[in-house]
Order: sequence, then C-alpha cells, then structure tokens
Amino acid sequence: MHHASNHKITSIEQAVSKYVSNGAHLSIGGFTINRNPMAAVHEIIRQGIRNLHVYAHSNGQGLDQLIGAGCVSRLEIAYSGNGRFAPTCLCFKRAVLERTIQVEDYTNFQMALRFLAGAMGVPFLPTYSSLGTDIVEKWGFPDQIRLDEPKLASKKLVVMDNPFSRDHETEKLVLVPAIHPDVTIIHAQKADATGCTRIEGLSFADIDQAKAARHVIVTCDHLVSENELRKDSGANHLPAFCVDAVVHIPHGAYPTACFNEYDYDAVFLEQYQQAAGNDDTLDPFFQTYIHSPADHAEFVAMAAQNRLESIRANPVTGYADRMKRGA
Amino acid sequence: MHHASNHKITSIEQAVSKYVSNGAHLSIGGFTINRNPMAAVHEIIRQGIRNLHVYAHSNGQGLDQLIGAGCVSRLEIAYSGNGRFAPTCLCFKRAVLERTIQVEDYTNFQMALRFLAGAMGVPFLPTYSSLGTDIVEKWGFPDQIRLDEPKLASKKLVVMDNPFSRDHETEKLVLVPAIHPDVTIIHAQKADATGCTRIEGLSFADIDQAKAARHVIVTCDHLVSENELRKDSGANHLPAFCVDAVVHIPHGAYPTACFNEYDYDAVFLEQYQQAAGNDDTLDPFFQTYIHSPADHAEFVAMAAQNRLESIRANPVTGYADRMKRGA
Amino acid sequence: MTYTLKEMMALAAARQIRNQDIVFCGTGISMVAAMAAKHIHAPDATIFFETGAIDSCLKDLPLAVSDPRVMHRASMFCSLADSFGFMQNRKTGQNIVGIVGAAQIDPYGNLNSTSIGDYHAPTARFPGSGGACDVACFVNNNIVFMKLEKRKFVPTLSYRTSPGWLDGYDSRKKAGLPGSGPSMVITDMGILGFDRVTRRMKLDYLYEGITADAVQERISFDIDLSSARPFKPPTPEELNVLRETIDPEKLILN
Amino acid sequence: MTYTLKEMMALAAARQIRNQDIVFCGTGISMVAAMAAKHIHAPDATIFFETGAIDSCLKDLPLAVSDPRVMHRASMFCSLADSFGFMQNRKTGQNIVGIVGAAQIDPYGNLNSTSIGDYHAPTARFPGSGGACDVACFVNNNIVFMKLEKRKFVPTLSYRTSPGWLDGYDSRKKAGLPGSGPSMVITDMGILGFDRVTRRMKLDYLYEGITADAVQERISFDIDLSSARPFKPPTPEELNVLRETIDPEKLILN
Repeated sequence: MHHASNHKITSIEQAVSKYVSNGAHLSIGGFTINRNPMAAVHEIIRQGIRNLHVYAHSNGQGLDQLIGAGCVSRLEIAYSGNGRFAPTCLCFKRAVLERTIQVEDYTNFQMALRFLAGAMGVPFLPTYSSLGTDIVEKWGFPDQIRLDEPKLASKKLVVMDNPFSRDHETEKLVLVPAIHPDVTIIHAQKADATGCTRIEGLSFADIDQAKAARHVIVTCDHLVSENELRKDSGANHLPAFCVDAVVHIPHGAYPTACFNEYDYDAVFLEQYQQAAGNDDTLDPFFQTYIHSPADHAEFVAMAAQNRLESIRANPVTGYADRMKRGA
Repeated sequence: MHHASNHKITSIEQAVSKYVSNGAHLSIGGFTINRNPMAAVHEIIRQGIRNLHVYAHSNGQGLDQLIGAGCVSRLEIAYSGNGRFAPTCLCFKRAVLERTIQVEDYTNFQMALRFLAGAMGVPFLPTYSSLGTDIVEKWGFPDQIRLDEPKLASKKLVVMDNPFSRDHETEKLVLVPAIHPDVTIIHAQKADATGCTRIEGLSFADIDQAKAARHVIVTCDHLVSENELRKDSGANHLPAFCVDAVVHIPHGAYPTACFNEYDYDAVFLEQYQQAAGNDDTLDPFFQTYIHSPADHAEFVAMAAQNRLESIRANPVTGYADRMKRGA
Repeated sequence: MTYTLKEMMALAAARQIRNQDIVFCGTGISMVAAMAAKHIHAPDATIFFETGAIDSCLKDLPLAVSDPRVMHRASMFCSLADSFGFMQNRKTGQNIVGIVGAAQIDPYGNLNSTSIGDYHAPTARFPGSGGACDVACFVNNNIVFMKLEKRKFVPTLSYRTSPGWLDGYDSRKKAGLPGSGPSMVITDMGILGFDRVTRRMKLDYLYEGITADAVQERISFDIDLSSARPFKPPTPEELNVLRETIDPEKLILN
Repeated sequence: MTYTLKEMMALAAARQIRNQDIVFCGTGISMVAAMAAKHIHAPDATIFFETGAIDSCLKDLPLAVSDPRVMHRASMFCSLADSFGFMQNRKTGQNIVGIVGAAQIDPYGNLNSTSIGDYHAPTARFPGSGGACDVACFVNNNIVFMKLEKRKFVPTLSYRTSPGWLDGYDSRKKAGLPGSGPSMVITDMGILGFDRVTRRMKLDYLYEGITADAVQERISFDIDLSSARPFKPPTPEELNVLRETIDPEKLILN
C-alpha cells in the first residue's frame, strides 16, 4: 500500500496543460462511441492546443471533435467511422479532402500491435496483415516529416522474409513500428489516488496505449480507495507506476458510453453529426457545448437535457437496455 | 449461449489417451509450485506415455515428475527450479547429467514470447533479451533433430538488426520462434461444459500456452454453469472455441497451490524432494502415489493425510495463511 | 409475403453461417445476419467482435462494434490485439466467417474502403480499413456485403485496402496471406462468387424477380453470368425473426 | 547485538531500495530484502514479481515467485509476457531494481546459472535463466546476491546465462542491451562494485570484522581492494523487522 502518492489527483485543466502541449504526440482511449475520454478532449479544445500528432485505431467521437476543432495536424489511423452515427466521420473527411491534416493509414490490428510494441519496449511487431495491399504500398507522410521528427518511426512499415521458414518459397511478414505517444489519455470507470486503474467491460487497446506512452492521464467516473481496488486484483488493468495524473470526472466519457455507468447519448451524437458537416454549424456547436460551460458537469447537464436518466446503465446489462434509439 | 456442447466433458483417462500420444509435443500450465495440472501429469505417467517433447517456462513440480517417470525425451525450458523446495529440480538435473533428455535453454520471457507468438499466429516475436549471452550462442538440439522433426522451429533463434533504427550503429534484436504444442494442459479453478475457463489469481503463461496449442485440456476444481461464468465476462480467460476437453477434478493441482482453493502441501513437496534424488526411492514413491491410487481423490487423501484442512485457502487471502511451513 | 432487398441481403448472409462457425461481425447488417442465424438455424455459432467481445449473447442490436450491447453476457472480454490474434492464429482463424463491407470492389474481390483518386489528394475519403483488411488477410471464409452500383463495382481500385484474390489465380497464396480470398459477395440483387481457377467474379445466385442482365448493368466490368441460379426467397419464419426479434426498432433494416 | 551474515546480506540489499523503486523479486533472500525495505525506509516501493503480481502487499513470506502469497492484495495481476514487458519497456524498466542470484560470476558481473563444463555433457547443471537473464538485460539497477566462494567467483564462465558488463568497457552497450550492467554484488562478507570505466569487479564495502584479504581469498581472480570501506552493521531496529515481522518462521533466514 502506498502512503504518499495522492499527488496524482489533479484537475483536467492542469493535467491537460501539463502533459498536452502544442505539437504533442497523443493517443486517446476508447473505441468509436464507447469510453472516449471526452472531458479531456473538450479541455484540449478549450485550451486551443494545436498541431497534435494523433495515433488512433478506431477512436471515433473524441478524435473527430479534436480534428473539427483544428487541434490535429497529423494522424496515424486505422478507422475513422463512428458506427451507425457516421459511416465516415465528418470532420475527418473534410480535413482529408481539404488537406488540412496529413494521414497515414494502417489496419486496426496493426495499430493495436504498434501500441503493444510500444508497451513491450520493442521497435516493431510482426503480422501477416496487409500483405498485397496499398496499406503496404502507399505511405501517407512525406519522407521529410520522418526525417524532421525523430519521434516518428523511420519507416511506415517493413516487409521481411520469415527467417524461420523451412521452404524455398519464403513467407513474408509485415513489421509495424512501435508507437510511443508523449501522452495517452484514457477514461475508466474506477481509479484510485495512486493511479491504479480498473476498466469494466471491454478495454479495447487502452492498456497498451497507456503502457506505450511517456505520460498517462486517467479520467475516472469514480475515484475509489486503494483498498477497494486491491480486493479484486484480477479486475484491475494499470498499476500506479504507469499513471501520471488521475482526474475524477463523473460522466467523463459522455456522450460516449461507459459500461455499467451510462450508455451513449444517441440524440446528442446525432446532433453532433448534424453540426459537423461544416464550420458554420460546428463552430457555434463547440461554442455552446465546449467553450461556454463552466465545467464538464455543466456540459453534461446542458447536452443531455432530460435524457440523463434514460441513458443510465441497467446494473444487470451494463447499458441502458430500455433506451429508445430509433427515430 | 451454447445448446449442444456438453460433449467436451470427459474423464482424465480419456482426455490424456486421446490427446497425449507417445512423442507428442506438450506444454503444461502453472508455475513451479502453483496450479500445475497434477492430476493430468499423474495420468500421463500412469499411461506410460514416452518421448514427450515438452515446452516449459518455469513449470516446476509437474514437469519434474514427468521427467522422473521417464516420459520426456526433449525439453525446451527457461527454469527448472522449484522455489525453496528445489534450487534445481532433482529429476531434471539427473536427466541432464545422465544425458537421458536433450535440453534447449531459453529465458522465461523468451518462452512467454514463444507461446504468445503461437497464440498470435506469427512465426516469431522480437526481444532484446539474451543479447551477448550463451542463450544466443549455445544451441541444445543437434541440427539433425530440427531437420527430422518438422514441428520444431527451424532455428533456436535469430539475431537481426533493427530495421527501424535511424542510427548507423544498428540495434540488434533476438527473434524467438513460435511454439505450437500438440496439446496444452492447464488446471483452472472454474470451467463450464463448453470449455469457457476462468483462472483466479495469476494466470502465468497459461492463456497463451492454450491459444498456441492444437488441442487444449482444461482440468478444473469446479465445473460451473455457463450462466455463472457469463455473469462476469471480464473474469474469464479462455472462450469455448479454444478448449477441446474439460475434466472436473477437485484438487486437480494438488500438491501445488490453487489460489482461493488450496495452498501447496509443503510437507508432501518435501517428501517428493526426498524421493526424487534417485530411482531407488522415486520408483516406489510413484508406485505408492501414482500407480496404486484408484483415482486423483484417493491420491489426495493418501498424500495429504490429515493436512487437507490445513492447506485449505482462507477465502480472504486466497491461501492458507495459518499453515505452518517451517521445520 | 413482401420483403425488402435489405432483408433479403441479411438473410442471404445468415444462411451462410453454420452452427460451429465463429462469426466476425462488423457494424450494421452483418450483425443482423449473425443474430438471425443464431435465432434461426445456428444457435451454437459464436459471435465475435474485433473490439474483444467473444461469444456475445446479443439481446439488443448494437449500433457499433464498441456498443456496450456487444458486451452482453459475452463468454469473455479481450483486447484488440488479442481479438485479431484469434483471427491470425490458424487454429481459430480457420473457423472464422468474416462479413465485411466496402466502398468499392474489383473483379477479384479486392476492396477499397480508404479513398478515391490520388491517395495524397483524394476526391473521396472513406473510414479506412478498421479491422476489414485484417479479417480479409486471415480468415478462410470472408463474405463481402455490397449494394450493386456501377461506381462500387469497378475494374481498378484507387486504393486496395483489403485483399481479395489479389490478381487472381494463385497470386494471393504467393503474396503470403494465410487465409482465403472472399467466398462470395452478397448484394441487393443476388450473390456473386469467384471462379475456382481464375478467381474472377461471376454470378452465382439471383434473388426472386431479378435478371442476370440487371446485375451486369450495375457492374463496371464483365462477369460470367452463365451459372446463375435462383436464390430461395425469405421464409415467413425468417422475416418474422428479423422484424420481431432482431431489429424491431428498424435501426438497421430501415 | 549479534547477527548472521545472511541477515547482513538481506539488509545490505534492503538499504539499496529507495522509496520510488520498483523491485523485481526472485525467490528467497531478495524477497526478504524487499519486504524489509518496505517496512523500514521505503514504504512506497513497489514489489514486482515476474509471475505477474504487481505491487504485492506481502503478509507472509513467499517460498517461490509463484507462491500464492505473492498475490496478496496486489494492485494487479498480469501474464508472464506482460510482466517482462514492464521491464523491457524503457519508461518502467528504468525504475526497476533487479535482485538476482547465480551459481557463478565472472570479473565483469556476467552470471552463470545454467551449467558447468561442456553444455552438451555438463558436469553440473543448475536451473537455467528463468527471468534472470531478462532482468539483467533490461533494468538499469541490477543487484547480484552471491555467497563468496572461490568456485563461484571464477575468471571464465562455462555458460554465460545473464549479461553483466560482458567484456567490460562499452561492450555491453555495443551488444545492444537496453539496461545497465550490475551495480553491485552483495556477498556474505562485503559488497563488490564495478569500475566506472573498465567495468571490472572491485571491492567497495566490507562488513564489520571482515578484511579485504579474506574477500580476495574467496575470489578466483584478482580484484582491486584499494577503495574498500566499512559497511554499517545492522541496527537493532533492522534486525527486529527481519526476525519478528518478515521471517519469524526462519524459512529463508535459517
């Protein structure tokens, strides 16, 4: 048990201002409409952070808002859809077509492996995925960016012959490079003051994203005692020594879902889609929902209106199984 | 939920006779004195299986008994100690010095990575471990064995230059080859009839050992309903489709420990050490404890004598925290 | 009994799923297909999401593969890396049926879900691979879902996101890919297959009331129509499962 | 207050552990050292086992790294692969203090825990690396525990299981190893260090009542004795923690 580690508890303002600087290499946890660290995303937007280099698998809602707010200049990504809410995320699509961001495409497994390589401390991991495709052939970043930016992998990927093959016909493998974000931000259901973190439901790639990063911010719905987490060691996902900052933010993943806590807010996600198509509608949307509220609690109250009760998770199913989602 | 999958439940006799043939490539779960699948080990010894090729990290008690009974002819291993009970396992040591088994040495991480590579379906994984050592330089198996046995990796390991290095001074990496055992046998606290498996406490490398194998036998202290395991999906470790046979054997890991169920039996483990030093004492020991008992329950009753109550796990700590372990 | 072509597509996919299959589900109609199969004829099929939910017991239709509904009474949760590991692993991968969509497909079943035009200055941008390229590389039975449209069935892709049969014949094997190319393309008018030798797309089945010529008209390259045969229309029982049990809110089958 | 050399060894190691360290524990005396450090001066140190128990709250002395006692109120459990990943990862690896033993050590702190004689026909066999080679490759502060004996401190190893400073100077860095060579060798007579340039073993500290010559007599190669200074003997408080709290059954400190 730790005795003097409560200093990791901080505010989202301070955590973002300390660890997310202009030009930082960032990854966020969650997957499309689930467990995105939305309170942190809003704070990054509020602080006007620019030129982020983002590493994403299918990070969905949070990523699209960062792009829409002009925070992102480069992106390594596998998927930018958002389930039924966006076959292709709208801000992402606009930014690519208008060439305001530079993109390098990977697959979801490759991004997961790249975070895992970072977590394991090796420069690459091998896979058979993407052989014979343009994932291998077409590289997104100009060579100059790789030369200028030592934090980037020196190559998008490398195709090698399998050195353990017994055959004359060599098997080929794709080596994908490790990622080491400057900072990874995840949202969890529970964390304690030392940084020990528990995710309920699917953890996606959050754990490897955190282990791979130089710094880790955890936002949590519940700040619990060390004692409570240690009663079930097997249910925890990150030890204290992986985490730099712990921020207690109820509904910190809203409007995305948080298993056992709240469902996604289908109505608000749809409102975002209506606004995201162009800057004339998106700027006032961000003004109303991100810049005006005093804090995340005020944002949630404003955005969810009278729906907070209807998205509350049923403790048996872990989601709001009576929530109306149709037209 | 599955409707017609109860056919995976079988007896240990049938599971071993179906999946563990002479010359099979085998791995067993557990670590030194914890959660070895001892009932299965005893059955392999009883059935007189010979010429096993065993893949081990620090498998301890179960492995040493398989060697002592003459079941093993080749071994890839990281560690053959057994905690305070054996700085070097006695049967292993004798077999190496008498050259009745052939051994190839790796590190614990390397064996863990080799199982992980098998689980992930890639031919190798990279690590910095063992650079500059005889783990790299000295290979245990003659080349002819690798040529004759297509199930073996074609090389012990390969040292490569890091293709993502930016420097003139290349970084080197050790690529360790995947393992695909014919069969992996693990012991878990809980499994259901479909093969879904839950391990409580540390899982060691059991999960990757199972995923890497062509066939998997799970022995379990408790055979529980599918419904019970699905109430806490996050606590489970193997899905049904990874498991071929489920055998319900209370105390199936005895005399090694099983978290939340029973502790190791320090007295019996010490008796084994007293017997293992030479065949004159080991043969009668195996006769008494492995060949004579009608089943595992009879073995446990005979071996533990009046200690079964004293090794019962305290539900709060998960082990027998009042068990006397000193002289 | 009347039915929509979307319903027919979902049921055409559902009928491919056998009782022992592990079904890799994407967002949308493939989930409807997998849920329908479990309710109709394959109760033991395992529904598997790349997000790490294994053997989910879907009670309510998920709107994304990360929807908390995919976690309902799963047999276990794993990480993204682990879930794709199950596909790349030959023991489990060979039993997985993939169901994927795309923006474009070529005559050999290669898929584009990335962009159109110059990759660095595209005229259209789609979400990218996600797990689609991974599943197309690894599994032995990959099913593609596409609406028949000339701009979707094209002779050459701007970007080859997911491998099909690559350039036909044994080019896929030569590239070192572990799984097989797509087994079929389920469309809103019929089902397309691939020639066993050339691996070029051909017409296998036509839905009720659709002609082979109508299919060819919606494809920008020539396909062999000679072996087309009629596909069994939905049964009332199948339609009932879709409408009453799987998607009563018409979230996907709208 | 009298004490045994085993107690002195355990406390010498305990004193190296700082409050923010992550301590990689092997079986035996290194666990006693880590537990003692947490009770005496480093309450926030994290005890870490290769078996995957992270930040254990040890209540009873484990007899193996897989002993269920290592699981007691851990902050989390991970797999073998994950636990060594924490060491290889530079962010966490650089804060890990390793404590390992071996059968033999050479002048540059390389360790043999595999075999003596021809590897294919050895005259003595030990357990092998386990996690020792891994930790010796990865961490920045590796502490070796050895009893001083001529047959253990040898000029050349039959088998180099775990890397020390390899052949001295910058040979370790050239080999591509990420962590540092051993910082010290804690023995039953004193503490040996390594020259900052040559990386050859030298005598740093002598326990109470031990002479430098007595140390040299138990080492089969010459070491520099010139900078040896006395090491502070155990305090009554330290001994009390060892005897009353950590190992009252004398399971390790016997």
